[in-house]
Amino acid sequence: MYAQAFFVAVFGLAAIGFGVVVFRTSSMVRSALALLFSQTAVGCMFLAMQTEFLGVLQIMMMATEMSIMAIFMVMFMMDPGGMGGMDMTHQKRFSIGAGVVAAGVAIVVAFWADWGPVTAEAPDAAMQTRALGMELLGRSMLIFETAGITILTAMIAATAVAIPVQTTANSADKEDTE
Amino acid sequence: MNLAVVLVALLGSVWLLAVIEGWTTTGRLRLTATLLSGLAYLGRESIVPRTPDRIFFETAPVLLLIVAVLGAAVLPLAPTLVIADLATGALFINAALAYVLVALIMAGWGPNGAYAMIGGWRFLGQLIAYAMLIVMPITAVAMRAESLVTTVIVVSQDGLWNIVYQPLGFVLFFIAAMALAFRAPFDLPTAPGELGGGVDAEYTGVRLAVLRLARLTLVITLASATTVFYLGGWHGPLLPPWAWSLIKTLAVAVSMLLAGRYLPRIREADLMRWCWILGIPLALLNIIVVGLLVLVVP
Amino acid sequence: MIEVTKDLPRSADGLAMDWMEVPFGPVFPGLPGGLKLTLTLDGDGVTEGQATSLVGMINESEKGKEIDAETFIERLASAMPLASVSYRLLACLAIERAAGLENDSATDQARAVALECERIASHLGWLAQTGRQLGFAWLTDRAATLQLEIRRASGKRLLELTPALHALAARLGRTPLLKSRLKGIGILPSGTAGLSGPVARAADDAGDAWARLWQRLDEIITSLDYIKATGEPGLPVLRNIGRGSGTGEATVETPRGEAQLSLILEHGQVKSYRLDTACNHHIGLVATLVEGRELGDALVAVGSLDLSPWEVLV
Amino acid sequence: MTLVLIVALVTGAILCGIGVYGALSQTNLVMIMMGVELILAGALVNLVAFWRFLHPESYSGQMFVLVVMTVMAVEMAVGFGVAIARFRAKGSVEMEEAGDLKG
Repeated sequence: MYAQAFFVAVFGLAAIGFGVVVFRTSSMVRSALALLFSQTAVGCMFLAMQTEFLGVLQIMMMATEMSIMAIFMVMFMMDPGGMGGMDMTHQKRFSIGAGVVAAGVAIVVAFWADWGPVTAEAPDAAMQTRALGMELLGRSMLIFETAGITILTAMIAATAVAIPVQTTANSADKEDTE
Repeated sequence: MNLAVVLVALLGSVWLLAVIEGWTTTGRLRLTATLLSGLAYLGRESIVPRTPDRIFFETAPVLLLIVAVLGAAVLPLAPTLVIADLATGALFINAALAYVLVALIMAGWGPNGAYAMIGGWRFLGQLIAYAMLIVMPITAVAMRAESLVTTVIVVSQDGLWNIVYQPLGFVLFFIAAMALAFRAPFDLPTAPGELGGGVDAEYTGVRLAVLRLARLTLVITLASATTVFYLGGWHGPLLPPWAWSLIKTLAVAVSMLLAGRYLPRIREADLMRWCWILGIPLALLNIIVVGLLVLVVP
Repeated sequence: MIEVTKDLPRSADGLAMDWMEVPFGPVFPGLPGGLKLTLTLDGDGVTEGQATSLVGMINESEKGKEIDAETFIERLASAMPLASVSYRLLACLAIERAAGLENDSATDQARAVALECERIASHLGWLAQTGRQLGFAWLTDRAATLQLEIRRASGKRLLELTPALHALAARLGRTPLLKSRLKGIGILPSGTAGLSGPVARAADDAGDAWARLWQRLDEIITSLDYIKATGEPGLPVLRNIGRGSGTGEATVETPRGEAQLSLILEHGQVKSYRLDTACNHHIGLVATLVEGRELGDALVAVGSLDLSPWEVLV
Repeated sequence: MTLVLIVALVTGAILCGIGVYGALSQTNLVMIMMGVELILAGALVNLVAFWRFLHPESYSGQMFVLVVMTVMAVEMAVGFGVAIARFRAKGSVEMEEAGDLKG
């Protein structure tokens, strides 16, 4: 139990540390990759909490997601390398206050709430994977399908928003180049 | 114990692969030349480019090496000879290999050079092309084994290897694995003729040695994955199981190596187009066919 | 941030991004040595670019400095290391005409065979370079080996190499990915002036890199047939011109296109000369070929022109 | 065992706090998305901890984690779509310069 608490705490600290780096560094690529490693540490926390499938999934998904984040950061920032060290924050005091309040309230709740009996034994990993599969394609199938459709819709919508507006002028231009 | 054996096997395979690579390019079979030139890297001057992102520049080669070794950790050489027999092994190897992209972006951004940076971002485009073709064939393999455990996947191929059971999946996975290992003809991020080395361009000395070692290890890891998922892993007559695993892995690695010699580098636009228009529908078809087979054939 | 981006040029996709000016060459694995290509890159795309030669030859002789005819030939040949036989021949012809010598069919024939030999070797060299650019290791090895053999070969040995050259061409026709890599790349706008050599002959076909590749392979075969029908090659040597004077002009179809030389000869000394080469015109095409292309395609397009930076005049 | 649960919950709370700070203080759209990702990461930690220590028999908990991961992906996709559209139109994704979006 103490071993588990130790590992959860270590990965938790890593997640928090990288999370702080995200908003402390002025280099955008560093910021995106710090977020990636923060998410990876969260994935490792899942592993430490014996939730193997979700942990591995988190680690896998975030690698691609945050790398894509990195390229957008480079595209849309004035100073992606952080060489100029410019300040890109606003309403700082209010934000710090809001952050501290959010974290504080959650921590207070975590300590004060009565969580009831805590289970010591987790089902083993192979069992979990199997049971999650059964859940996905059984009781929660509708939710799972909905999530899939949602992500498809979001992809299509995002692409539609992102591609340039086709006016007659630039569509003629495009045919020209092809 | 397993850890040591697997690492030694990995290093040995890397060395053999390097020797064979030298053999195909120079036409001479020299067993020690690879070791010597590897050692020579250690003695060479390590040049650091002007104003690099030092953290990325230093970590990228090491991260690539770690990722390749982690991927190999879930691949069995023999029924019990595996570093970590995870319950989610087939997913874990995807997770580990996803960080190849992270390492290359770091290696591309770190040195603060144009060739390297274009190479790094190019690999992001390449990932968008190949990623689905890694995951979806593995899904079909797991469907047949009814498990994500790599040893169970090998056991499920007893009698009929997956290369026969789902040849389409094998072809897609093999091509995607070459793209993931950025071997020719998919060497867009390094592309000697276009980017003068790309992500390799700014690395010298010890760092280049680590980077080269990592690239070869990555090829071995992917060849080993191909063996485990499609070529029946350790199955084979007469020889001990581990020997079969090694032989198959090396054969796959060498065929990846040779394929690149006889092909020109693919255009990035073509890679993207073919992977999405042809590759993904084929991978879906593969999943459907395997699903039908699993349900129909007892 | 609006202040930062409002003056930036827009890319083809309508996003204002930072552009980079990146040098390729003079020593770059995918391009002939001595050629410097400066590309303005927008990510992986080229927005504009131009090529310059760092090793080009000076076109006109220094005033009042006369050069011995033999020395002139040696100089011109060594100034063009990628096509030395062609330029040696060019210089010989021009000087002989200036001295008023008649054509001699035996020498002419040997010279023509030598020229065709060099054409084969030069095209093979281009193939090796293209292989290096495309990461096509087999082509690089094969073409480079054949090129070395042909440069050393006698007429008889050349005929022995014929099947190997045919096999090379057949092999390239069967290589997957090669067509998709070259087809439609580097198309010259119709009516481009100043084309000559394989580039001009391929322009009648499709005018892309793929057509140029096949044009050069066809020329290799045609040259082989010519050599088979004609005989032994002989390195062009200047015939005895005595201390003749006059003006002479000669044109030779070098592997890269037409080269023209006019000179004034005075008492066996070259007083002044004027040279014009194909590459000198072709290098100007680079800007139109690379604009708006992906980086890889732009480099293939430049490579398909077979520029020799030595033959560019400065 | 409550100790591990508390450690995980505190970590989740702090991650959420950092995320709130980031989402409110940053001026760039992409950075704000990073803040939101951190908030969701905090939520994920809590969800997994609740499933593991309170109701390991009910896999709806794990299902919920998958849904939150989907939400993260959707948020990324839509966020970047909006960012590209805005950058194309205005040349900026800075919030300070987006006064025209105020109602």
